[in-house]
Amino acid sequence: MKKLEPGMAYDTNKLNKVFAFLSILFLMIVVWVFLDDYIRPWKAVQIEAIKIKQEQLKKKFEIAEEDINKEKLESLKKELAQAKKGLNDKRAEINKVEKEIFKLQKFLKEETITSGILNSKVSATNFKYEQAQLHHEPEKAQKYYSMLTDYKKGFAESKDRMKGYQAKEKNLKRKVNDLRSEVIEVQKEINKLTGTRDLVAKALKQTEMGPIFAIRNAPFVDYLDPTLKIEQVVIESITDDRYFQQVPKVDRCMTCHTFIDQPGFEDQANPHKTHPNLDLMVGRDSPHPMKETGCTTCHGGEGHRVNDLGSTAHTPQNEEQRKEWVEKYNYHPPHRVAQPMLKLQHTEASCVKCHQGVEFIPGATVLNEGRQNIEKYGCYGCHKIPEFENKRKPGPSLEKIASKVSKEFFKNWVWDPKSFNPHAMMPRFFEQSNNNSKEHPEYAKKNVAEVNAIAEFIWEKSKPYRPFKKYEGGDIDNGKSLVTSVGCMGCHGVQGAEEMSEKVGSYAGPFLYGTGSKVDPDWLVSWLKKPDHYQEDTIMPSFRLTDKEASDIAAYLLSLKNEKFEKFEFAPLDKELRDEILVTYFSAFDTQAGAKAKLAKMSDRERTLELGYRSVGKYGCYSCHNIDGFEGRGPIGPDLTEEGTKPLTQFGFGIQHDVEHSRDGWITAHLKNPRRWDIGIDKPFKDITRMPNFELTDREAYTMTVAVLGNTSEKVPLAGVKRLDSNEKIVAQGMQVINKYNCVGCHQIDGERGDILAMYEDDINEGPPRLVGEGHRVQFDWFHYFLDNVYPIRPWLTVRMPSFNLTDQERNSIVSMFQHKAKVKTLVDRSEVVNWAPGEREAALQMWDELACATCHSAGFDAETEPSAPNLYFARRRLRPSWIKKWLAGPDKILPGTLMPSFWMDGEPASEVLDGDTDRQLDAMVKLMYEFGTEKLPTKDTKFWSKQ
Amino acid sequence: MAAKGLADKVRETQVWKSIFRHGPPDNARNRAAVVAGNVFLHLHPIKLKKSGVQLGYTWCMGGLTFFIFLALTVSGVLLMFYYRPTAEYAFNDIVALREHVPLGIMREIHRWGAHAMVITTWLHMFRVFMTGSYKPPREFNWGVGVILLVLTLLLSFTGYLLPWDQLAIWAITVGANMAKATPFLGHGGPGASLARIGDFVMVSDKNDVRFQLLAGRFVGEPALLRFYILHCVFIPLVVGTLIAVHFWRVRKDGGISAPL
Amino acid sequence: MSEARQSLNRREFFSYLSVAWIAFGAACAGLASLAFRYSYPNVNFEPQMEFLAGTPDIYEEGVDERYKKGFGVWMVKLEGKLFALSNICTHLGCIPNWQPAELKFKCPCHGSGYYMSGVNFEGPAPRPLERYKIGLNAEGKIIVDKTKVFRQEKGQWDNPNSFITV
Amino acid sequence: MKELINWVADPIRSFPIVCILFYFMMKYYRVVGTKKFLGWSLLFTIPVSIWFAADPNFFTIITLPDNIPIIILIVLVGFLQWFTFYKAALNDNRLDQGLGPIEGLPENREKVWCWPNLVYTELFMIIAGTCFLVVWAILFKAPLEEPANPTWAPNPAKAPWYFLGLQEMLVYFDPWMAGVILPGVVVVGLIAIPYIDTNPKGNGYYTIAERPIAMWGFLFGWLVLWLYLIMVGTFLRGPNWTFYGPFEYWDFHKVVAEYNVNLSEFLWIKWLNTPMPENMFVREFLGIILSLAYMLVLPPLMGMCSYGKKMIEGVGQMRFYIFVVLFLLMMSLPIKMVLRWLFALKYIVALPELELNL
Repeated sequence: MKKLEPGMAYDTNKLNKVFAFLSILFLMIVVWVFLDDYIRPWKAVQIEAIKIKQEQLKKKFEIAEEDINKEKLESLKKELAQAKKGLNDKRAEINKVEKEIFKLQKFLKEETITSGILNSKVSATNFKYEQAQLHHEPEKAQKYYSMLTDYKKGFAESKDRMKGYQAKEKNLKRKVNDLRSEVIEVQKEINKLTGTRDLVAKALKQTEMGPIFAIRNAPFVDYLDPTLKIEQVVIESITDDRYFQQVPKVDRCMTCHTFIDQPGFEDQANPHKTHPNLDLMVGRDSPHPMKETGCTTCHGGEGHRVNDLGSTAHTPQNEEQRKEWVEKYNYHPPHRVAQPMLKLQHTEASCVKCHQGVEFIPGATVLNEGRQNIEKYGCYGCHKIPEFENKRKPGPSLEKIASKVSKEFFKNWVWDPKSFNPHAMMPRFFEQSNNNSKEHPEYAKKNVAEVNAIAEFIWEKSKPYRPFKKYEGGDIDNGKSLVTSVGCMGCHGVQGAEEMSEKVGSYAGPFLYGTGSKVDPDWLVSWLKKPDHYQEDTIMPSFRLTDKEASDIAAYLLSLKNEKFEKFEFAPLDKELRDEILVTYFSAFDTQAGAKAKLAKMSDRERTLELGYRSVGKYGCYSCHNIDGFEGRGPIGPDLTEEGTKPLTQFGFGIQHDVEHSRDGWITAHLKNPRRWDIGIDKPFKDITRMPNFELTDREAYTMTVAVLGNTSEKVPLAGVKRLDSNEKIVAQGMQVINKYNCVGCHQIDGERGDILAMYEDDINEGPPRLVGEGHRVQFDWFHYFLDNVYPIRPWLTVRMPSFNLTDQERNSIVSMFQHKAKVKTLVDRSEVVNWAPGEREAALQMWDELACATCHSAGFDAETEPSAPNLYFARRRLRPSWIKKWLAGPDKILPGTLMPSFWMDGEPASEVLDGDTDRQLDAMVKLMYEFGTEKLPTKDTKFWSKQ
Repeated sequence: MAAKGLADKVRETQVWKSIFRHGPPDNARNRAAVVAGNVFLHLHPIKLKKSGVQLGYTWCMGGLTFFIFLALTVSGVLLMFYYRPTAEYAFNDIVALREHVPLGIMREIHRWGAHAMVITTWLHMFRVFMTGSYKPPREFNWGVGVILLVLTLLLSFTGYLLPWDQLAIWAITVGANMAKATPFLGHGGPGASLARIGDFVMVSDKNDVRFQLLAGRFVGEPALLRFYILHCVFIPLVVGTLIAVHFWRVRKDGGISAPL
Repeated sequence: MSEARQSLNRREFFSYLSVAWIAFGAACAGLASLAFRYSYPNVNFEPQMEFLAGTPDIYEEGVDERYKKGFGVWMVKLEGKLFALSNICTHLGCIPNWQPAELKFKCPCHGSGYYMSGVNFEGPAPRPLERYKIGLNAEGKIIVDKTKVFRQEKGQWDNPNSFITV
Repeated sequence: MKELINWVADPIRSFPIVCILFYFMMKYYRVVGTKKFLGWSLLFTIPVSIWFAADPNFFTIITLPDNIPIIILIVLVGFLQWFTFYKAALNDNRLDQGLGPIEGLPENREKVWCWPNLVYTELFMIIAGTCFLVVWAILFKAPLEEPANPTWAPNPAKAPWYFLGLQEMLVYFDPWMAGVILPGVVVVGLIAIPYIDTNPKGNGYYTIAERPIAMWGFLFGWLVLWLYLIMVGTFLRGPNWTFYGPFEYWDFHKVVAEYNVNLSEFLWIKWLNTPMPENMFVREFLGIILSLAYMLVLPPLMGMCSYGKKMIEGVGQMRFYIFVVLFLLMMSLPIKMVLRWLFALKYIVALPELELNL
């Protein structure tokens, strides 16, 4: 061991060595810090994007290069050389003029100074003058005034001189330009020829990744002006919730999704793909531009993160994609993220965040379908769902049920609706995975007791009803043809026409299946004749059936039997079990002994009714059906208003391992079999899951999941939501009525729905009229009248417009909806006399003949032919003149496939009259239509309208 | 007599003795002990030149500056309890300080104290120059003092923004625009237009010194936060450190100056 | 002698101590530079002052008002130049109207009038309207940058960034 | 009278006056530094101040809460400056007689106990300081204006008062000079003082006679270029940074006739009567030459004159040139001011292409 200097604990050399070692380690770690900070995954993505762009531009460049007319370019270049040579001859002249311009600069500058000085003097003196005036110093004011006048004069002169110099300069410059004009012109031509290529070349140059690119993006200096950088949009009007604070949304998705808003990259793989729907989303001119709407607003996820696929909360569409991502991007599912991204197929859920108060959201097909399904299955009966509040109960009223079906039918039906009617929308409560008689025989027996008690209770409460008509038999075949032709199928599916029913897919009314085994014949006839006789608030309209028609339809419906079902015998009430269940109810707030004592005080009937009452409450029958004694009770199911943001931990997955552990996974699984969560879990009878099974298809469950996922606690501020303007509000209101009465079951309204039209694929004109711009077509007072007093307009149609039981308010809503939808709200003055121009009437009549209008519109004109077009005598009362004109000018454009010929196709005149002027011809015809209406409607006896 | 007896009794307790390890400072030994044994007083010499305690000589401006610095630290820390440096809240919090927060003059003490500190610092320097006290061996300490003076101005300047009213943002805007004109480093300064290669702008409003100061192109919320941190943490730490150096050097350079 | 000293110097230069100090200094400098870099945020939340204004060929000679609402800019094509004119009156900051019949901008507040070029000629306005920075991007689209203004009275309208030649 | 004062207060007139006053004050500091002078000037100043304050416009300006510190500063500096002269005059008179400074008297050099002498002094100052601050805080509310609004600027937009000297310089210099170079020079110059000033005399006592250059230079910078400009910037600059006299109402519309012309414009248009050359360096060659001469040629010239030679002998080349350069930089401000007022000169070198205007 070396001897140390006195006073030294360590050898200095050793200290130096340790110091050197640690310093080098330190230095290396600093380098690591630099690299760690510098290498970010999104940079690689952006470099990839630049390469893609480069490739694309290279191709574009080649195309542009090819497009250039080489010969022309050569000749132009030669011309240019020629012109430049010519310029040399003029060089002396040009130089002379340019020298003059240069000399002029001195005067210009000098004058600028002079006028500047004078201008400042004018302003300053003006202020002094005004101050003197203000302080009432007339002498001073006078002095300043004269000064001001002088300065102003000088200033004006100076300005004038300036203008003179400027004009001179302009002249001289023009001279130079004239001298050079040849060169300039040729140069312009060349530029025009090569412009596109040069521009592409410039763009191409920008994608170069040369030394400057390297410097700009080098570590440390990349703060100066980097080309690789995090891109973001900040959206003030859409916020994220951060501890009760609403903070503007920040989306940085475009950092990696580089071309998301640029067309031309549709074929690229993600993340470099263009958004697939630029016209509707993201595009600069779309209704949802990226800068205003952002990305996570719709897709969800962590928009402000950029580090990798996982932290940004990307969610794969399916298992396949998940595996792909794991392989490609080392994907790990988002962890500790409140709202992961919606799966691609669920994106439409987000529409409702901003689009509220409307029944249909244009473009959101899955969501609309899901909502339609919610409407169809009446989910809103038991659950509070936004947009479905205050809807009528989805099931029929049970207040007079005793007169409609038998008690035995009722019990069997409640037990298993689908065994009676495979199309039944009433869900199944019993024989489910948590209460079937095989695995849970005791529960099933108790269920039987409950159903018995419910029936007793309902029958006890049922009010008497006496059908006003007696069924006396009818023609079954005619009945069937009536059911399929008058329009029943707009709302009902019909047994015996299953194929057609499926095509139409209507759901507003029950599928008519086995009706004969279900209802009382007298009740049925009465119901068909006058539905509101039995139930005041029914949406079933009257088809104005004759007694014969009603009887025939009833005959057909009664012929539909479900014999197997008829034979079912429902087990009788097990009183012991009934009492046992009741004791469980009573003991909730009491001891067993107390409960039993309470029970003992009740009579047998009382006990049954008590259980019935309790069971109706337990299963929530009242949520879908009107039941006496349950008015005003709240819905039985959980509130779904914020289901889309309900924390995942609050979803009970039970021991269901095959269900995906996500919000949408749970909801879909739940919709498909709500009782699955009880499987393998020991629950007492009173606690087992009660949500019934709707036996949904995958598609239905999927679309409904989308509709439910959209209901979130995220509150988009008013500035961000789609606020309906006064027009749209009225339309939305009207659409609610339209949906309530299922008008869209028959009528296609501006391209939406019209389910029944599926039956008329062969000739769409045989189906209910499509309503396009209906508010423009008809006059609104007529419309009002018509809705209250329906009469046939198209005599050739067998399908009928029924008479609805509309309130004034509803009728108003419908009429104003159409008006506001078409943005035509004016009243047509029908008192006006048709005012013919000279010769116009004759021309109109001539066209009437030439175009043979009476062939189809024969009513009132031609007794020989059956009318195959509306009666024109109604036109004056019904149609707007401006619409008639539009219609005549191009019926095909309004109703594609209409039988009405386009006589004035593409603005061509239909005749030679009125100088062959299309516009005047159309006007004349409109006037003619209006003149028809002033005459009394001819009957078969009166003379036809004459042309005098 | 009784009172004196009581005082003596207190002095004799173990508690007192544990804190003050000497008798009353009425003799040389105790006078030395009271200064040397106290962490707060031990920066002082035990004995000093008479001129050092003469107001006519020192004006006490340095001492006052330090006192105001301490007062500002205390009042500043207290203000921080009620002040949030965000665009939403800053102004409202200032209003709260004057409207309903207890001890409604806290902000006034802080603000006027800040102005007073600028004044006392200037006057301290003025006095030091007048008595030639920067001369050897105190050259280095004068330099430290000049830096402290600049930091004092910066402290005051950074604090000026925090009320987040018109006075604040426009005063800082005027001040920060000077940074814009720094040669080669500010985008409005001489030479800035030369620092570019094609599209690559090396000195622009997005990367110059003003941007660094404001964390933005204009006085906005990031600037507020940045100024808050500078004002409350960064500059005070530097100032505190330099004050320690300054005081230490006063002692080491032979105390308050006096004729040789 | 001198050789020996040189070699000694070299050895000294490569001694552990010098290596240590150099590495230590470099590491500290590196950290300091990181601290400096730290003061420049990678994203900033300031409102966007730039906007794209189509291609130059969509403009006709004269005043175009399509970007007035939304961006506060008139696009003016005049004598072969296209420029972006601020719509803020230089008097008290009202917003003038373009009057195509009179070929002038007229401020409704106090009657200041400006030529199509933006130069004031009547009313109390003290100076011409400001012009914004304008240029073409790689795709041939116009970029207007409102952070940079050009003022005529400062002779800035000749600046090549204040107009596009068309 | 008030109009006269308004007229005089314009920096064009008040700056020379202040300079002249400064000259006489320094020259006759022994007269100034007497109690009699203090008495007479108080007798004059107090009523005049009261008369000033009686004017509503002036009163409005001085009582702005943020302007109170300047008033305090002015009063303190006024007194302390006199006090300095007083002490210096006493010392200088003694020195003339061959006696040492008062501070060097044995009774003043005596060592005293820190406790209680210094500790108590400090305690008193702390108590007094606290009282002063609290009273100030109670009497004057800290200013608070409208909430910050980046879309409209108040007019005038002023920096904090201690920077108003710099802001006032902006009238004469572009921001890179007024806001960056000159303040930088001030800081560097201040730090450099002990290394330039090698005069061993005057260390630890008040004197002017023994260190005239240091005193004249420092006090000119401190009183005239720093404090005077702050006062101008605070009290005499209103909307649009236009000059307003102390008794003038700050009328938003006030316009002052001012149109400034660059040196190059004088040269080419006025004197040579030709258009301006297109090359910017040719255009500005005179200004560039003059500026370079000012900074590069003038120092050696000064070093060659007799006074300069003497100084070089005393302090050495390096110190002399650093001093001269700093001095010239300091003097560039008054020179530019005078040029502006006399010739409406805008820039000596106008290179807006490079943002380099001087």
